[in-house]
Amino acid sequence: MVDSVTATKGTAGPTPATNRIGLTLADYKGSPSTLCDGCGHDAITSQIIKAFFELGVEPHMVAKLSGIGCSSKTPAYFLNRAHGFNSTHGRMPSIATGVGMANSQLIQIGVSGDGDSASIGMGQLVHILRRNIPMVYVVENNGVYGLTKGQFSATADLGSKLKSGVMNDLPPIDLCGLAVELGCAFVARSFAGDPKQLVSLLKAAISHKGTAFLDVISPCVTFNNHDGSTKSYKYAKEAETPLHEIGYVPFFEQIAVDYEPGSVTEVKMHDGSHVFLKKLHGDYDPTDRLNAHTTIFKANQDKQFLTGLLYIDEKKPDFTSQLNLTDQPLALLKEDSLRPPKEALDEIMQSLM
Amino acid sequence: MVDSVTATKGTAGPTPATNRIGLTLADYKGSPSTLCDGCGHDAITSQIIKAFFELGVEPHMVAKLSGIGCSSKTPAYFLNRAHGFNSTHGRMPSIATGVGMANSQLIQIGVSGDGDSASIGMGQLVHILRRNIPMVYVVENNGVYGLTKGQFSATADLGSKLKSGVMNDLPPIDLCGLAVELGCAFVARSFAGDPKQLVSLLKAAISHKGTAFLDVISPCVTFNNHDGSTKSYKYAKEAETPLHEIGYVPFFEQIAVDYEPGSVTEVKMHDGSHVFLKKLHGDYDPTDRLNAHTTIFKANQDKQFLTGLLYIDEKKPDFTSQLNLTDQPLALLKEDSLRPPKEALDEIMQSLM
Amino acid sequence: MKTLAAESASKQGTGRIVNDFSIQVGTVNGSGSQSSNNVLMRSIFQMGIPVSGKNLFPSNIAGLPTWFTIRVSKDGYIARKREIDILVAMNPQTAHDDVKSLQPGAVCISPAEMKLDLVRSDVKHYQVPFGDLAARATDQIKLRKLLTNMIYVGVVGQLLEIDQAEIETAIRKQFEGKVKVIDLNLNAVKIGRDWAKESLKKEDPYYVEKMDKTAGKIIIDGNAAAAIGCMFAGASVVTWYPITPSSSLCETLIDYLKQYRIDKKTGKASFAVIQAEDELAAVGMALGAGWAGARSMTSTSGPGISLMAEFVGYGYFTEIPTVIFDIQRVGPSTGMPTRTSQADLLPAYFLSHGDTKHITLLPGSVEECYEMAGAAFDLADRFQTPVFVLSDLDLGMNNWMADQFTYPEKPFDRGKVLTAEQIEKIGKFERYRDVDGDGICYRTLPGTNHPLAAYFTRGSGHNEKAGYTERPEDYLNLMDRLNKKFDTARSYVPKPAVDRNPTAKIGIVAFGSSHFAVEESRDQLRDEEKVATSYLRLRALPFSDELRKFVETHDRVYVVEQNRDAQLRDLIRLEMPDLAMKLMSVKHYNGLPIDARFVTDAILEQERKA
Amino acid sequence: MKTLAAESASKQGTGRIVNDFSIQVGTVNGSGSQSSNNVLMRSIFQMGIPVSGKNLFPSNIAGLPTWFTIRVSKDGYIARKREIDILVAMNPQTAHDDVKSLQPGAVCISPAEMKLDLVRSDVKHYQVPFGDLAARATDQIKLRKLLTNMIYVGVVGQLLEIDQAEIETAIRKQFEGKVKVIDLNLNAVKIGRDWAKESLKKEDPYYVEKMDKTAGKIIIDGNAAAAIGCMFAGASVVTWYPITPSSSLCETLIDYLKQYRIDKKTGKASFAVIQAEDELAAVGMALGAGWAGARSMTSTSGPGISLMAEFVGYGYFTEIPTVIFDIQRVGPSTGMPTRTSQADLLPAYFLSHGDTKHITLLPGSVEECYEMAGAAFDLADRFQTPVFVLSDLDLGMNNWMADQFTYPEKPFDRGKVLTAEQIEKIGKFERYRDVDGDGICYRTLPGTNHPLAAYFTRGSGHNEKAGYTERPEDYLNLMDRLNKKFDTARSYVPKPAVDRNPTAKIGIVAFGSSHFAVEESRDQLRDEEKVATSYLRLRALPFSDELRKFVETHDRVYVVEQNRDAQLRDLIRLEMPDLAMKLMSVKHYNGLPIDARFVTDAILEQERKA
Ligand SMILES: Cc1ncc(C[n+]2csc(CCOP(=O)(O)OP(=O)(O)O)c2C)c(N)n1
Ligand SMILES: Cc1ncc(C[n+]2csc(CCOP(=O)(O)OP(=O)(O)O)c2C)c(N)n1
Ligand code: SF4
Ligand code: SF4
Ligand SMILES: [Mg+2]
Ligand SMILES: [Mg+2]
Repeated sequence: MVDSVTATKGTAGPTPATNRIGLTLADYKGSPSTLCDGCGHDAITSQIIKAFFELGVEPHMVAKLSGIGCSSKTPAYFLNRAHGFNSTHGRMPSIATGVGMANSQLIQIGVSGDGDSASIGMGQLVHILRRNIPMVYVVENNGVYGLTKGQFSATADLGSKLKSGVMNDLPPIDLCGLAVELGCAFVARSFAGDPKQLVSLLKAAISHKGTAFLDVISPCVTFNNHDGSTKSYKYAKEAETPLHEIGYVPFFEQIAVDYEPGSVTEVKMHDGSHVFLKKLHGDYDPTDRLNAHTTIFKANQDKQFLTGLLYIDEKKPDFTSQLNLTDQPLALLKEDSLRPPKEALDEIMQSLM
Repeated sequence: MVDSVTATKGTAGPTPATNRIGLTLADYKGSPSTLCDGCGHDAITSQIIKAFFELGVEPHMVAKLSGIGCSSKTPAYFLNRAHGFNSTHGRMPSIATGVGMANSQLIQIGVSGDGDSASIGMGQLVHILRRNIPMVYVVENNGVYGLTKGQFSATADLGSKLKSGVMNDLPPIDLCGLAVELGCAFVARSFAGDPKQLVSLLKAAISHKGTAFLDVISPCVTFNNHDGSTKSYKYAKEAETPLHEIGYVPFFEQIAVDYEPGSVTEVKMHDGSHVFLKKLHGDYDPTDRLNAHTTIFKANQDKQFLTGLLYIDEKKPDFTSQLNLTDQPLALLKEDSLRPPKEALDEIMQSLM
Repeated sequence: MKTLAAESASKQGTGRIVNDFSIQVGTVNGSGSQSSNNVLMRSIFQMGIPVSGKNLFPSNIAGLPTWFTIRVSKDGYIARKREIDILVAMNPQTAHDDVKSLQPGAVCISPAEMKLDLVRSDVKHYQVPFGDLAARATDQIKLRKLLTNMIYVGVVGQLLEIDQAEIETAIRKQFEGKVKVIDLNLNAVKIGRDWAKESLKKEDPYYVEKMDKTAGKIIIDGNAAAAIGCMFAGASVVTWYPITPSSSLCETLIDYLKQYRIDKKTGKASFAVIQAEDELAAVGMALGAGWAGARSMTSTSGPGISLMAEFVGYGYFTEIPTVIFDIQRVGPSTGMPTRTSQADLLPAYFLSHGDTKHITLLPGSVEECYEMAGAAFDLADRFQTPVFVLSDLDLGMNNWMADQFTYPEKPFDRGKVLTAEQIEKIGKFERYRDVDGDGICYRTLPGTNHPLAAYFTRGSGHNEKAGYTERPEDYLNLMDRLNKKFDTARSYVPKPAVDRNPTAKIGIVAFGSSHFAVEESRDQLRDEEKVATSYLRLRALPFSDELRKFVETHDRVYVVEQNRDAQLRDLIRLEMPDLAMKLMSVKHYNGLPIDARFVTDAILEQERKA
Repeated sequence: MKTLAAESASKQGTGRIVNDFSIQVGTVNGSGSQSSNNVLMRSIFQMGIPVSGKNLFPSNIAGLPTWFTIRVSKDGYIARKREIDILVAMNPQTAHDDVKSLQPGAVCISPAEMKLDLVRSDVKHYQVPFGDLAARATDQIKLRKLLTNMIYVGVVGQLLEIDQAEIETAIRKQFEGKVKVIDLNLNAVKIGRDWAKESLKKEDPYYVEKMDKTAGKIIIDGNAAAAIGCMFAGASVVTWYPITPSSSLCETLIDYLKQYRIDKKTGKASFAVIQAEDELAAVGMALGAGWAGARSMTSTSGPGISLMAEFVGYGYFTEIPTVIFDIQRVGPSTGMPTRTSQADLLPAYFLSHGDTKHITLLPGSVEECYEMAGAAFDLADRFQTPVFVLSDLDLGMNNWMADQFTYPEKPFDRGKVLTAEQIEKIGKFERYRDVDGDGICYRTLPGTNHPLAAYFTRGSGHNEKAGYTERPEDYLNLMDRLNKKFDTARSYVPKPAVDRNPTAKIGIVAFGSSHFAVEESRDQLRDEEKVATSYLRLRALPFSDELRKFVETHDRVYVVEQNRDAQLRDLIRLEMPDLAMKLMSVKHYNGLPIDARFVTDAILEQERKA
């Protein structure tokens, strides 16, 4: 357990009632979920709440976004104190891009579905990954369109079956493979049924500056949790192969690590937090992009469900920084910064005479 | 020269005046080009004409498609005897999919640009590659939007410059890398300035059953052919590193190959044609998908402009075959096949009473 | 959700009310009550009594309130009725609101433990120990919820005197072939019925009695009807992207195609279905297929229509046939995906930038969903243009009683397509030349083996030879011809259905799912208020002559529609500006299906002012 | 392309025609003639004579015919004039057609080797040995083509008697600072001028003479004007996707922003510009930014508008401010990307499925492109909704003479945005509650540090608290409030510009780039036919009261517009059905800018019938 990394300084154990900014877990909750009992999406929601709580993020500084789908409803179920934006189907990335430009101080978390991101939203997904807009991008991946009653999505595995017996005969899009291909600098895969790993990955993602992409297998209990599905709880639980155990120490806690040399990889995040990856099955260097790609490819070939932090590059410049914007968010600038003086207009007029 | 592979039986040498179905090169031409003098796209057009002519394809059995852009105008400049479809910006793949379903006997060739395919068309590109709709898909890649006067496209290299001096600070999308990632079963890269390689690749692509994807660097002489551009004739000529020399022997010609054992890889195409790849710099197995990906990745890292047949899998099932359609194209079916008999309606009515 | 069971009937407890009431079952979605409600509805239907069923469901998958309403109407009215006479209140979340919104004297059947009698004492309560009864029906805890639904079927059956044999038939039909399931359910119904017989004293006026008004009739929803229509119209390339309330059209179509359009011997399919990655792709595929000669179609709802805007304009301008179903739901934007609306009329008709307009069919019944599907393919081929079929959630997803569909007699109209032989004979071919003077040109299909057959399709300016052009006169020529073609279409599209009352001073115009409410409202106006009305039901755009005549011959014409902005009224005003002031508006746009009382009240109110 | 130089003036060779003619230069695009044409136009402008320039270019990059027309008008008319008086026929591809379409007596300047005198003898030919002269101007073969263009400037300058000093000033301005280039060009002009002086005998009536009508005026295109307006309106997030004829708006804006909105000391930018991957993304980014509180905008043309349909409906329904420029080109579909049109009026106004409508501004001059850009941001913020600004290719990309723009006096209107402090004081916040009774609610920006500040934005049904709802009454409440808000907007949007002639029986209504042709046509009607007219230029939708009054007080009102389907006429008819029959239509829709003669003829023809 990498948790022991932080345990030595006593921050693990039962979660304290208030976090570093004095808020309780309840302050990070949302409205009651209206999803089906047992839906994987609700499990992810819980970990999102926990991650923000434990990091002590100011909830009002978060913007939570989504597209359309059961998964995309979930921002209503966490962080009621954050502004929310449930956009149109597949178009969350463009909204996030605009929000990020207008107010780069906001922490953006977007939740999408496999239909929302891999079908209708593919174009925008590719381009937000390319631009590296700062945000946490979670795909709650169940291989089906939950909200429209269980049609296959583009991440459904070849040969997997609907309840009706209909078989999927198109190959799946591996969203993590795609993200690595597009140079996304934070790519992780996890499982709604693995809360410990998920919450650590979420915290790391929140600490990352740039697009942090998480593909989380999130079973749809109503339409895709039967035998023959490769996105069921049962299948995922049995097949899950974590690359490493993940520990996360936020910047505001002191690190006191206790591990055998060579058994743990350490990644320093932008905000000063640390991610510790305890090796499980041999070496895995998550900063090696080609290796990340090869690993994903081989896991798919072997029908292995590999989870963990697949790729990270803390040096890749994010879009907002590249623009060199004013320190104050553009959204809050007033006339004095936004309207050039009369002399400017005079100068322009002169040039047109 | 792999051309020597076929030369032994005397089909090389000066192109004969008529092809196997008795048509002349002129029968494969289109209307005069209205592109800028020297535009790479025109060079590609010539090779498309040549490839169809030399293969002796019935021109009326071809459907030529495109999106919007200078590149997308080119279908008007070849194969005047084929039906053409200049669609909307970025949406050629969906049109091709519909055409392919309606008439699977047509040979479809689509020409697109990097703006058309990598920006607005990204979603449809990804999904046609995933579905493996039979067609030749050529991207005439110049790193800019030619028709709208030279803005950067999503394939422009990091750090490349516009004439105005504006620098591109976003990483490029490597369309071949993407195609391999998505499981496309025919992925090639070429250069408008390398007609020999291009025409062989085009012929192989026409022989392929499924989506054959060709990313062809095609300099825009007006907006992206200056120093500092990585898509100029000069840059591409200097940087081009062919993986192999390519020879193509169509199914209707006898193969008489004459090469040192081990120096040539042979690929048998669906229609019985053969592709010969003469090794240039060590081994390259184009049927190894992971290796294809690794090779592309490394070439990009080394700023190498690698051309050739990067990946091929002649076994991957194409979408149309999977549907098990009637032998006669759907488009030509008549009422007797399309309208079930009265008994069918009676049966349905009975079930609703 | 207090409006849902709102405005209960103020029926008095005197005398029997036979075959004329509505039952509303309030449950939780995903709880499996659909089968029970279906059985209830069908049992009454089998007794020869006209019924209709409306499902009011939320936009999620499980756990939220749902209401199913069965209207029983000896007079054959099948529109929504606002008043609920019999409430089966199974959902604790909404039971209080549901019962509160009943009118005094209504009936409420509910689980005993809910103690709804404490909420209101002026309705007739039948309180049922559902838990105990379900425990009797099965040992398996999991099944109890499901069987509880069948228990209320038994209770209602007993109270209304529904034939037990009909309930049995309906159950057998519902669970076709699954013997164990049938037995379990039959048993549950019996437990409910027996308990009711012993324990309840009938103290309400509602009864069913056998009639003979449903012989030979079917019950079907509009989407299934349209699917059948498409299959028999020879749809061969079907593209779609899931969206409520349109998905079931393509899903039902797929089922039927698999059954009837795969060659039994060769296993080969005379159709291709593609689940597209989105609506832009879906309509692109449909256009590609239409261009290549297939009978192509796609189906969607509001958001999909918006996404198709660019491509539909392309289809108009380049003249490519395809059929687009829009099963309307409440907009703007995502709106209320599980509520009904007619607010896409204007957006669909004018879809796309520039000067565009589209042939639009407006089915007003499940029969017409079937028939107009066929007509749409013929019109698309004849006019070489995208054709819209505008249905809606109420028509598309609710259960309607209807006459059996008749087998199409007319052969397909594939329009003006030239073969190689014909070109050879004529000696020339120009794609966009108006040879016949009707604005419709000849086309060829790719693959036509003639040197003159090919042409180039482009969304940019094109001349009669399909060549690229920026010449002003070529553009004028093209645009004016497209207008002429559109005018030609006026006499080809389905004509309005007109019921003229020679004594009537006022007319009503409506379309689509408003039809049944209007019919019923006309009876109300006549019977209750002695107001005679004529009625024109519009069945397509562009308009044909009948409409003008209708407006001309009445003092005031009420245009009844289900949108906020009076879209049809406005389109008619544009068509006949000289008569604009005769056109009044009745608009129902709260997402519920329109009902007769609303129409009647709205007309009377305006008549009083007139 | 025979219509282009069509209908040449039938000017007679008697007497001098001073400062009242048009020059058309026919060249090949990509040949660099733009600088020369600009120099020609500016030289005349500098002489104090009103000019305007129109570029008729093909939808490709190089090698196709292009025409540049300079209208010289002492009376200050700046609309297109159909008649070409002086043709400079440099393009062998079109020269024959160009010269054929001149009227007898017109002037034709052309390369000697073209032998255009053989084509027509009834026009005055000046044949110039351009090749020889160019060889004199430079040794470098490559440069000769370019300098040829300056040679015709010299020839025209000599013939028309343009001040050589003004030409020199114009050249210095054109090639700002590039000394060698300036010298080369000056020399070429001189070569042309000298040759003409020696070799040509002036035999035509056209002359320029100094005036004082351009002092303090500027020449600018509408896109640049709008860009300046956006910058001074504080645009802070600009998203775009290249498309003709809209691209230059954002491209010019980027240049200005870099110059004036980057802090000289810190190097920090008060703006973000994103070239989006397409228009769906562009408008999504703009909405995201508007929601977060930035002044956001995007610019596009027809196809982009269609692609934005879904998101614009979202913006209407969820009430998010953003500004969308539509620089209209000819549709439907790709249409003619380099030709002008006003056919997106109705599509933009009603954009998206369901009941939607949008505030739409209609600039009618470059000044208004500037001013309305500012107004659009204020209106978007005030009404929390996407606001369209509809310009077109003629207005946006052609050269217009105009008064200098005035610095905005009014502070920004950022609308109803609550801060944390204000919420604290009020003690509550409900996003969609109509507190003030004007239909406009208060909003908060993400990041507002107050526990009550956050709300949830959704395109699905929402109640006053922004909570999810499917309740019929919540939906009605929302839709009716949106309507009320739209009504409120009537008195906020720019009012129509009215020029009422008390003696006039007929009125003219127009918008956008039709304005200058209408003004000139009114003079023609008055001077040539003694027909008095009033004129209302519409500047925005929704309509305000003035329009009704205008229609009421005239017998007939001609709605002049540049589309096929009489879109504005129809919108007005819907607004005032009682006056519908007064509204007549004048439609110009061949892709060329509308001209006065067309308007005059069309009105007279209908007046004769009236
Ligand atoms: C433009 C558009 N098309 C279609 C729909 C219908 N729709 C709603 S959710 C959904 C799919 C959602 O699938 P996914 O993103 O995987 O989410 P899940 O429900 O599985 O969590 C679709 C197609 C829509 N809302 N908008
Ligand atoms: C919906 C839409 N948006 C924008 C445009 C304008 N447009 C025309 S071509 C083009 C880019 C073409 O770039 P590319 O595909 O690379 O082709 P190239 O001209 O470089 O060959 C754009 C943006 C359009 N036609 N349609
Ligand atoms: S349908 Fe599936 S994805 Fe949707 S809420 Fe239910 S379980 Fe979750
Ligand atoms: S602009 Fe560039 S891409 Fe377009 S035709 Fe000219 S050279 Fe080719
Ligand atoms: Mg899903
Ligand atoms: Mg390009």
